[in-house]
Amino acid sequence: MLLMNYITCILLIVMGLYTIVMKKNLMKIVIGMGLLDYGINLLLISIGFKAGGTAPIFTIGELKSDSFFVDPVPQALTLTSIVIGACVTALALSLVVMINKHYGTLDTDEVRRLKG
Amino acid sequence: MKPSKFNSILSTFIFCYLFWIIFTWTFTSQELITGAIVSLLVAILTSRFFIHEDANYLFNPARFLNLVLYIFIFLMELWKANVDVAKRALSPSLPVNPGIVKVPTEVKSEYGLSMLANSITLTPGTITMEITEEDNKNYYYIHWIDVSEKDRTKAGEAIKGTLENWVRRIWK
Amino acid sequence: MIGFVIVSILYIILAIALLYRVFKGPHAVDRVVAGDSVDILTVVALVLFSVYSGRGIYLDIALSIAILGIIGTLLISKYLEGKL
Amino acid sequence: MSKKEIKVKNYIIKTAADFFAPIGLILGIYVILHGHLSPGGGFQGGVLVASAAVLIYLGYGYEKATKTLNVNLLKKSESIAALMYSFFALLGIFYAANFCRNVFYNVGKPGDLFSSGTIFLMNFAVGYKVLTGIGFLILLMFGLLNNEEA
Amino acid sequence: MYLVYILMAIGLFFAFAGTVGVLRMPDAYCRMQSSTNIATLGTLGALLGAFLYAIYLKNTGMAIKILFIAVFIIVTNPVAGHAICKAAYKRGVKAEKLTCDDYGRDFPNE
Amino acid sequence: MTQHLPILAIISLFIGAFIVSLIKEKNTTLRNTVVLIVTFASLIFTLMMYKPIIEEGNVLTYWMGNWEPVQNWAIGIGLEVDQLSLFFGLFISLSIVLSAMYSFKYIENETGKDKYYVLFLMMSASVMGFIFTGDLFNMYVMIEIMTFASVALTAFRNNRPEAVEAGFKYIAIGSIGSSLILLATVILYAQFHTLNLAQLAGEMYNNYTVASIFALALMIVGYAVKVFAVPTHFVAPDAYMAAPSSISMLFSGIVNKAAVYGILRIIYVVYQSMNLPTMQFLLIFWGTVTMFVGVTMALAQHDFKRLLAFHSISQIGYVITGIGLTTALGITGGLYHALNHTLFKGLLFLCAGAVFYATGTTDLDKLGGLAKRMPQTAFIFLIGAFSISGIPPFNGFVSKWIIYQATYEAGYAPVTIVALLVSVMTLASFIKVAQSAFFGQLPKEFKNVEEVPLSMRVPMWIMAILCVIGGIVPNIVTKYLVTPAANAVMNASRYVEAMMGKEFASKFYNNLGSAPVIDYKLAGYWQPISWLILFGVLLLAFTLVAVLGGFNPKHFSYADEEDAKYDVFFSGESSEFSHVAGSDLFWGLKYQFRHYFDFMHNIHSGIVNDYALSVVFTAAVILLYVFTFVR
Repeated sequence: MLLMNYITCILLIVMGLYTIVMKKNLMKIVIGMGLLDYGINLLLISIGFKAGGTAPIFTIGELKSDSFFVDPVPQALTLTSIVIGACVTALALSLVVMINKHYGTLDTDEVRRLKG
Repeated sequence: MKPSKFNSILSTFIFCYLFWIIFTWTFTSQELITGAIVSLLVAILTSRFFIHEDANYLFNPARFLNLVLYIFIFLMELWKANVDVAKRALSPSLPVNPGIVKVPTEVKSEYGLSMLANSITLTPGTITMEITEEDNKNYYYIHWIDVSEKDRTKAGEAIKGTLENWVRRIWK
Repeated sequence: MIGFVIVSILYIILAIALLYRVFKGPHAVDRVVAGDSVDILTVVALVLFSVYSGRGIYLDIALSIAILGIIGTLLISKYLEGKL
Repeated sequence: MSKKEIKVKNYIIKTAADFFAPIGLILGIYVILHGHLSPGGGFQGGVLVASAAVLIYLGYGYEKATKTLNVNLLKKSESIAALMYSFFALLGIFYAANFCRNVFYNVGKPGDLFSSGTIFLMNFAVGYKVLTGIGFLILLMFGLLNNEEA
Repeated sequence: MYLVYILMAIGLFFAFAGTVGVLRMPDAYCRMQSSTNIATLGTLGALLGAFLYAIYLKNTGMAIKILFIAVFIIVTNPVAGHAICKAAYKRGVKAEKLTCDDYGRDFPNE
Repeated sequence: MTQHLPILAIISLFIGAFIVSLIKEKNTTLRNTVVLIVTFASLIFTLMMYKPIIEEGNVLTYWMGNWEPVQNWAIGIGLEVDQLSLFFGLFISLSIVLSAMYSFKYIENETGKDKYYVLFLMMSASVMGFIFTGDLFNMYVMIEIMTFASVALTAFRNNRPEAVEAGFKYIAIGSIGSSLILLATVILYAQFHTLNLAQLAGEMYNNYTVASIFALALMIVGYAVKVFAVPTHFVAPDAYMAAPSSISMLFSGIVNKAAVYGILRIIYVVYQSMNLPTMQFLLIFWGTVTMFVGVTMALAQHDFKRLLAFHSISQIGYVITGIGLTTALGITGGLYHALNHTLFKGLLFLCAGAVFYATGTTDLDKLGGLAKRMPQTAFIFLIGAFSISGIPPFNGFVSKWIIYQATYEAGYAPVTIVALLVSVMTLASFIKVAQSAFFGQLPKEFKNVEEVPLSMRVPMWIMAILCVIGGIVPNIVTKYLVTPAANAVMNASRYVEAMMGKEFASKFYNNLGSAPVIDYKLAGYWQPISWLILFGVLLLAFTLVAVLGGFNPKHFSYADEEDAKYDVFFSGESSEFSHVAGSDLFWGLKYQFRHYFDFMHNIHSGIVNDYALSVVFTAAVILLYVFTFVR
């Protein structure tokens, strides 16, 4: 079951890199960055998993004596990473909007005033 | 009738406080006091959106009772329509006969209009697409999966059934 | 009460079946409709699992999805309408 | 072309926005304030609250949304929230411990709302920052879109 | 106890029917009709089952929350359905063999 | 009080950022005061750490929220400042102060000044946090905030298309880099269930798995993207060129340096018993390629800031070569060059900014003769140019000399030759800049330009003086700054011991040896005093000749006046404008190597996909290399 997770992560990461490298549309590059992020986040969540563990939140009366938690650290890290990813996506999107305003296109072959 | 400021805030406050209690579901004094403060803030912020016409509509017991009854009647309708659509979806020949019909309605208030529209949308087989007003009369445009009646009034009866009367009992 | 887990897994399977429509959907509208349904099925599965494991904290998540699921759909439909 | 004048009424989305804005706010604040007791916390609750802004935008359009939510005020309060967070973190140093030290940690019994010392306050600061920040961001982006059209 | 199972079976059945409908129906509008099928009884059945079970466990907070999740789903879904349907029409999504089209007559797509 | 200093140095900048965003945009005085106070406070907090850390040799650890390690297991976030961190922290906070002072006037006419300062302080704070933290994930967070703020600052002049384009390219490439770093962090956490650098080093000591080596490769590539080592450098010139000059200075001065610090920490502390010779070869090769490609590309540029950006890449090549040597001398040279690079490259960027402020352009083809109108800027520019190209009485020479010697001693003689060649080419390209921007004929449209205001000149002068000091008294600088830092690099066990306690660190015995205090009498023929005397004698002789020979400065005047025939570089016509533009000076050289230059121009295609592909390609090559050679 967990192997499935890892395969999905690697798939997502590779898909993200592929999208960034191959797609000629700036929006799709932003989507690729998102995919890369999600792949890593999924990996981060998966490594903290323990079979049979419950959510690492202590509530009175709901826990049995034999219940144990999954590793809480990766979850906190994932949360941070998601927040950062959201910020990066927002910034990248605003830059795409500005590029569209200046250049009138989203094609990477056209957006190359800086070269050489 | 323009609702008075105090009343609208009060009713929004009670609404919000109800939800706070539902969300927390622990009855310690800390929670209750914090909830009261939070609900008051939210009520002040959103009462101008939440209240349309009448600030104390739900405190009228008859209306409240009607609302509860309406839920059961609506569930009955839902059951019938669900069975119907499930039959259509599962039958091999897909017996659909879709169309968009225009249906008049008597309901006037905003909440009432949208409540009826949502109820119509919820019953499988029909989706409200638009509410319009012509000559002070409101019309629904409804996408219907099985158009059996093309006449407006009859189609309206087929779609709305008894729901409209119930809605009119709750709202204006 | 293992029945809850089985039923929630069945719901998830239905959601995965709906993903076919999300991927294929000839138009964006189809994708959105199917995605909305996936959303709702996920909420149900989450609730059932929560009841099974006896932990109320999962319900909060289901509650948020139930309330917020609408926003995405509304935004996309507004965008499709061209009125955003 | 129709001869009669037909008025389109966007009642459905509008009433939905009216109905869900208070609920969204309450849920968001609940998640923020119970960050130490239940899943969620400042960030998630903040996002929930900010989604109420989206709802108001959806129901009423950009003009009304900016009239209700003052964009400048949001921006200012974001920095105020960040300062609040820094202040709560610096409390640790004032109480002769390290930065970010939870100084009132032994107040109340576990499970109570006010049982976690500064974590509660920090959660609140984070939630405040996130809700103002994301609300600001959302309004900014919608404003950008509206300007594009005009 | 059996009631819970029956309710869940009903929910599953309708969810299944709705899913099949979404997958099979000819055009976007009919798919929406089917998706409301999922949203109403498909969820209501299972949620009511869970609600009863939570009451059976004497876990009132949980039960109330489940009930309100059901209420929210029921209230939000038609709004989304309405919006998406309207958007589809404005977008000019082709509908298969409409019997009558009052909306198109009154609001012609330009 | 001492223990709180690192967090105060970081948090004061953050608080400053939040306060600045509260101030109205028009209220310039208050904002400038707050920025100045905050940056100075950070500098002072950093300076106060000098005595306990560098002088007494302590390592300062700080556990956030008093979450100290339990049973040798670090559960909290820790800050740790050793000599290396403080060495970086000192010059970084200094350049933050100088850049802030410079920006007051420089940014005056732009819109959105409040946002500029918020982002500026955020970037500075995140760099300080990156330097002082002792936690792997914190390093990722800080470097991501840094990238975020850098991108926003790159696109600060968002009414210019180039700035926005550069910003987008930067964020696309930068986010790939950060993702690689995060991936490596995740893999390390999955292996060892800790994020603390010191504990990681202890757990990993002689206990390498395939996954940890994989993580090492990813980590190196990720930081290489941030440091703009060669196959991943394409975005750097764009970003440096588009950003305001005060920010370009910080990019080359602190952002790059932070990434260098990251590489140092990863290689020397976390993976400290790595199979070193192979890593050594990798870094030296990489650094050499970086310096060569950077300088050759710089020769072909005709924009002031873009040229400087390529030089920045080239100088970072020196730093990477130095720190890759793993010998004490090499690390000393690398660190010293990092310090010097911050000074002289910041100085040069500030000069470019001054030129832009006065004339509104940085295109070398359009500039000329500015030395007549801006004598101080021209003088400072010459100091910077001499420093970067390694002319003796300036600091660049010293560090380059150490690197030459270290590479030669370590048996990498070809690298020494390439480094010398690169140094020569650096001088060549700066002759081009000096000739086309500051000397020659003054174009008519710049007749009325004036010297930049005082608040912009003061930071430039400070840096220029520091450049000279670093060249004249290298013994003192190395003894009191560089050698302790190099020592800290060589002795990772002290870092671990301070963080995790003696018991945990007892696994470490491999002190690589301490860095020597370099005696320049033994190390080569560098005698600062004699060079200084020579310099003074030459200056005296020149003055004598000038005075006795009837040198009349009034001969130098404008092109359209009558007696302008001496003005022109090599032609006598007074009526025409015959200035040698920047792109023409080395046309012969460029023609001979046209295939190489054509190839390089094609590679710098401006398409963001190609840049991303090069990053992925680099990652693949490094992975292959690491798995082949590092056991």
